[in-house]
Amino acid sequence: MTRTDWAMLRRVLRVPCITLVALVALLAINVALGATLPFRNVWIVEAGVAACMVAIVLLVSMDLLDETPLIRLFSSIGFFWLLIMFGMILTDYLYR
Amino acid sequence: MRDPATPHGTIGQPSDYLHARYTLRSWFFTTDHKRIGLLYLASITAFFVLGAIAAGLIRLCLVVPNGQIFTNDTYNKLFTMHGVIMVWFFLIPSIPSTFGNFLLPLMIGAKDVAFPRLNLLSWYVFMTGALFTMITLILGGVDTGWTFYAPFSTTYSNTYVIPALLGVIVVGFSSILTGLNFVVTVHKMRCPGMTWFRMPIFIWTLYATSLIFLLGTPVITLALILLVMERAFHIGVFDPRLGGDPVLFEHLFWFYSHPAVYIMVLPGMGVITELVAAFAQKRVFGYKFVAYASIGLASITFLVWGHHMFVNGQSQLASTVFSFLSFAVAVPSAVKVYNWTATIHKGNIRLDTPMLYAMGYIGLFVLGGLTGLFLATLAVDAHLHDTYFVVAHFHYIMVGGTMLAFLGGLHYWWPKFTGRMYPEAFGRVGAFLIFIGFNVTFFPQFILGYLGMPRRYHVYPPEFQLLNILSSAGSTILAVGYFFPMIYLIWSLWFGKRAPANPWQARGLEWTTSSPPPPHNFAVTPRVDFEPYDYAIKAREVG
Amino acid sequence: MNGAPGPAQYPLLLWPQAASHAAVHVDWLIFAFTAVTLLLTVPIFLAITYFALMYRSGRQVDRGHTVDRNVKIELSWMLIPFFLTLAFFAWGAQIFDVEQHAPANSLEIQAIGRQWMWKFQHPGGQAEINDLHVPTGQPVLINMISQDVIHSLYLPAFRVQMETLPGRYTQLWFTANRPGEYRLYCSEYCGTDHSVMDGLLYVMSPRDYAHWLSQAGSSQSLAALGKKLFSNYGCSGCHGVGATIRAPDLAGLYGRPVPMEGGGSVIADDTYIRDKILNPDNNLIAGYKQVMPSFKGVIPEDELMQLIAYIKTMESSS
Amino acid sequence: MIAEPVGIELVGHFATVSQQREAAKLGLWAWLVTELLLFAGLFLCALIIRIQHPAAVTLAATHLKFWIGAANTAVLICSSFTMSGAIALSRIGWRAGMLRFMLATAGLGTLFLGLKGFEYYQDYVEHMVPFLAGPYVLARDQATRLFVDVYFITTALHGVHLITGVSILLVLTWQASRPHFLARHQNRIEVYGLYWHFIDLIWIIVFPVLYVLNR
Repeated sequence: MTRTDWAMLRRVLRVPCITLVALVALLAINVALGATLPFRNVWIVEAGVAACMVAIVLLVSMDLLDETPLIRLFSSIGFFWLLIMFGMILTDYLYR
Repeated sequence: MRDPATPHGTIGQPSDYLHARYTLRSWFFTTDHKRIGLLYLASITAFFVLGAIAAGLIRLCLVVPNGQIFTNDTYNKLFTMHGVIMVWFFLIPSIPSTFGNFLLPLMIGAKDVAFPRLNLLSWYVFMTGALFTMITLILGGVDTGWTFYAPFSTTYSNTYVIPALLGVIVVGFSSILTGLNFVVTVHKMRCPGMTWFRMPIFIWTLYATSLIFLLGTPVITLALILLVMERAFHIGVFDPRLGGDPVLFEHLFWFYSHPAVYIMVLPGMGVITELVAAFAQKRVFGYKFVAYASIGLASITFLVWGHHMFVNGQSQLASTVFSFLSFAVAVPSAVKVYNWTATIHKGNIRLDTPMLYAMGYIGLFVLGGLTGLFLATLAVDAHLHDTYFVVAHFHYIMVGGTMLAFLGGLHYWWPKFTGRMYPEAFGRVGAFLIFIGFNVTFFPQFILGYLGMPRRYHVYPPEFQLLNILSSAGSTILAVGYFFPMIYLIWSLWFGKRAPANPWQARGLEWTTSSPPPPHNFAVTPRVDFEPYDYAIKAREVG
Repeated sequence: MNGAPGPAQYPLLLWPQAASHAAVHVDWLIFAFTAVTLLLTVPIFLAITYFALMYRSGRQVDRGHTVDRNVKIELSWMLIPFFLTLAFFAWGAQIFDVEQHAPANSLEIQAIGRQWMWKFQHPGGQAEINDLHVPTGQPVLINMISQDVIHSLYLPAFRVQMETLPGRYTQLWFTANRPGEYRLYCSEYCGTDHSVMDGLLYVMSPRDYAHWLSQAGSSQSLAALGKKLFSNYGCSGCHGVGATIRAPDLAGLYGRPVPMEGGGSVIADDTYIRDKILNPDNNLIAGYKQVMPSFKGVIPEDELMQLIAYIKTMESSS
Repeated sequence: MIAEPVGIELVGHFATVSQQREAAKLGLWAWLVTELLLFAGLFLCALIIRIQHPAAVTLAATHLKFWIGAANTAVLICSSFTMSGAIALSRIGWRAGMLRFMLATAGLGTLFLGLKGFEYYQDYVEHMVPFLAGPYVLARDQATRLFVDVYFITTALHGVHLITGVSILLVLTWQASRPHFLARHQNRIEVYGLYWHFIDLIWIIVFPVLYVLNR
């Protein structure tokens, strides 16, 4: 592996490395919060951290940032349907 | 009408997909979307016959109020089998998998669907699901109703529930694969010049149906997997003895099953739009509205499932929200019906068999749709939920709507499928018989429903007997009506008149190629620079 | 009984009998909705047949300047039917809202649905199988639960039904105003004898109802039966007066918010009390060590209802 | 490092290469939408059981093996990294490096399954498996069984997806070991990468929903 190969490898793996570090860091936060339970409604923060991790994997690892709008539509329509299902079922369960 | 590129109507020449190869391998390992369409046509017709026999026996049993003809268990198994087979093995695949598979590539000028092998896999997955259902039938049937409500299906029923559940889980994947194929084909495989607003409405409805396949089917697959887990391994999620909530299963079930109703209805609307445009020789009125209405239906239908659960302890807020949205979901259907009527206005009407089915469809579909609005009204549903009013409502939509659209489409595209014309006179007689038989069977059930006769009753109070006898009588006429097309269509395969490439002078790319079309649909990929349904100029001939 | 003839006497019944004001109200809603529906659909049927005949191919008729798009017309026949039918959504929701809130002074009858029979318990302790006697002129609240699968108590004469769920109480109320014999069904499919799980609904004048209650053979009221069970099952051992073990005082418990261990509180309604009796470990109460044994499988549903009826009567007396 | 030609072999019924590539990607995203909605039902069950039985769910969640779950999440995040690496190298034609990354991904996937199996064994030893024989440790509060059942079904369903994922990856690695693979089927690596990232995405949702939020 020549010097230029290493440079090419570093350039190509730069983004995956950054996402790895970010995801592991966020995981560490969630694990710490889960283990220590610092304050009462900590689940809200944990949910937010998990949402960030999901967003990172979607946007960076799955290259949604530089995809055609059609693919972006299809990836977001799944999550939007999730919200419809959860939201409307909660109108039943939270107001019984 | 001479078709320069291919000698039209000369059967036997290996120029068309039917006579290209005769071996079994060429049928059972085909990746030609047209042959897969015919494979589906054969399998769903077989299942339709099975479901129709179950329906006939149910109507026979209900002639007497004390239910002496079949035992209560047999009756329960009959209506469950009728439901499961008709919903998953006939209605859902009927238009998307047969006409959709055959015509989608033809209508958008493509050689084949995006993933041909996946398309064949979807048929084999369908037959595997069918195998499970046949095993259930042979072992002794299932008596939970097609809704499989917990805790009855998981704990209290002692019939073959698990094979039935596995059958429906597997056939769900067949729908998903078909939906996935159509979505990618419509996005990526359109021929040059075929923009979204130059596609026929039938393709719009198939695209909307495929969206519902993708967004709805996984949820019921999971719901039924949870039922299998709870019944087979006691891994209970809905088990009330552990504190679980059976209403949660109802939520998951109806989240798919109401959109499934639109899976059955939407393609029917597409077929009717094609028929009305072709037999009125006129552009569809308000093409854009009808197209957007199809996509609108596919999305709003996911917001209304709660109207199946008004009386099962659902919170009043949820019921009111679902009731309001159920009124909103009727709007796209209304605009379609009015636009069809406007299309017929000042058209050049030919009342052939497909047009008779189309007009029968519009009448019965409107009646079915508006009785749906009755059931969406909270106070009325408190009275009519789970009565024969509901049975009549959804049969008006399923049989009066989808079935008539399926038969109309079958007659309309029969020349394109087989290269043969069906006998016109017999066609019209069949259409009339079905229309009369259908109304005599199901209109009395509206009255029975309002009188308060609950559905799925093997034994019923004597004051309802007269209307039930009327309904059973109607079902015999309907049975004869169904029998007619089966006979003369098969007869036409050998003795029918040779069909020209465009027997109806209709527009659409499928009519520009020969009947039956060559294996790769078009000799040269067509270029579309004309609006859809441009009946203003003479039928165009493209090789 | 001198009420209207029994349902079976009608050879051809085309409209159900209405035995309560709310039922008539629903009937009016249906009539009006049918009228508007016909107003919206008959023009379609006429137009189609007329156009099909008038513009048949081969007839020489003016087919000039056909327009194939008109946004105003299309919007109008989208929104006008929507707003017209929306009125019925509002009317239906209003009637439904009334049906959801039973008046306070209603006569409370307990109902248990189990595979393939109904059991009703009147406050005075009278119990009856499949048939139900109710007085006219007074709101009647039926508090119901299922012992196994989901059933549904359906009274077509009052145009109401409500599903009975295993593990949770659901309610249904009405005010009868026409004595007579009507049908009572189970309308949610529940298995082999789903169609035999029906009975007769006897609507009687208050005088006849009182007479029926007196000779319906019951020694004690529901609450009295509950009090007896309260000691038989040993509840008084911990929750009674002078109990040695520290257990929550049940006096005045019904309807009061109970503080939970993990914070927050739960209203002590029927379902909460029943759930605490069967699964004491659910919803642990703040400030009490949980030592109560579970009575699941020990106390049947009807005795549970009697116990709860007694607990409701425990004001700060004992 | 010699970079091999990267491209795609045109299949009959497609007109252009980009049409075939985009069709494959769109097809897989449509499949991923169905997978997401399949797991959505399970997340919904977990949420509703949490709403109806908060105490029981907290009790059951604290009995889950929090640290094994955390370790598993880290393992899958690393496998997602190695998969991204494989895709990156496939784009520049370094087939040997790509093969190593793919094998690393398969290895990490198997490690995840091993840890999961160990976690199930621990659950069994601790009598946390209500539907198998033997006394159930939280038998006092029956509602805990609901959450534990949802936990087993969700993790088992995810496990099945992982097993199919690893086996497809091994087959793909075997195919990619042949010389002219990248010149004809580079798109398979891209499309498979999406599927693998999605399995990781599902676990990134499962871990907080089951292990962390309910503690």
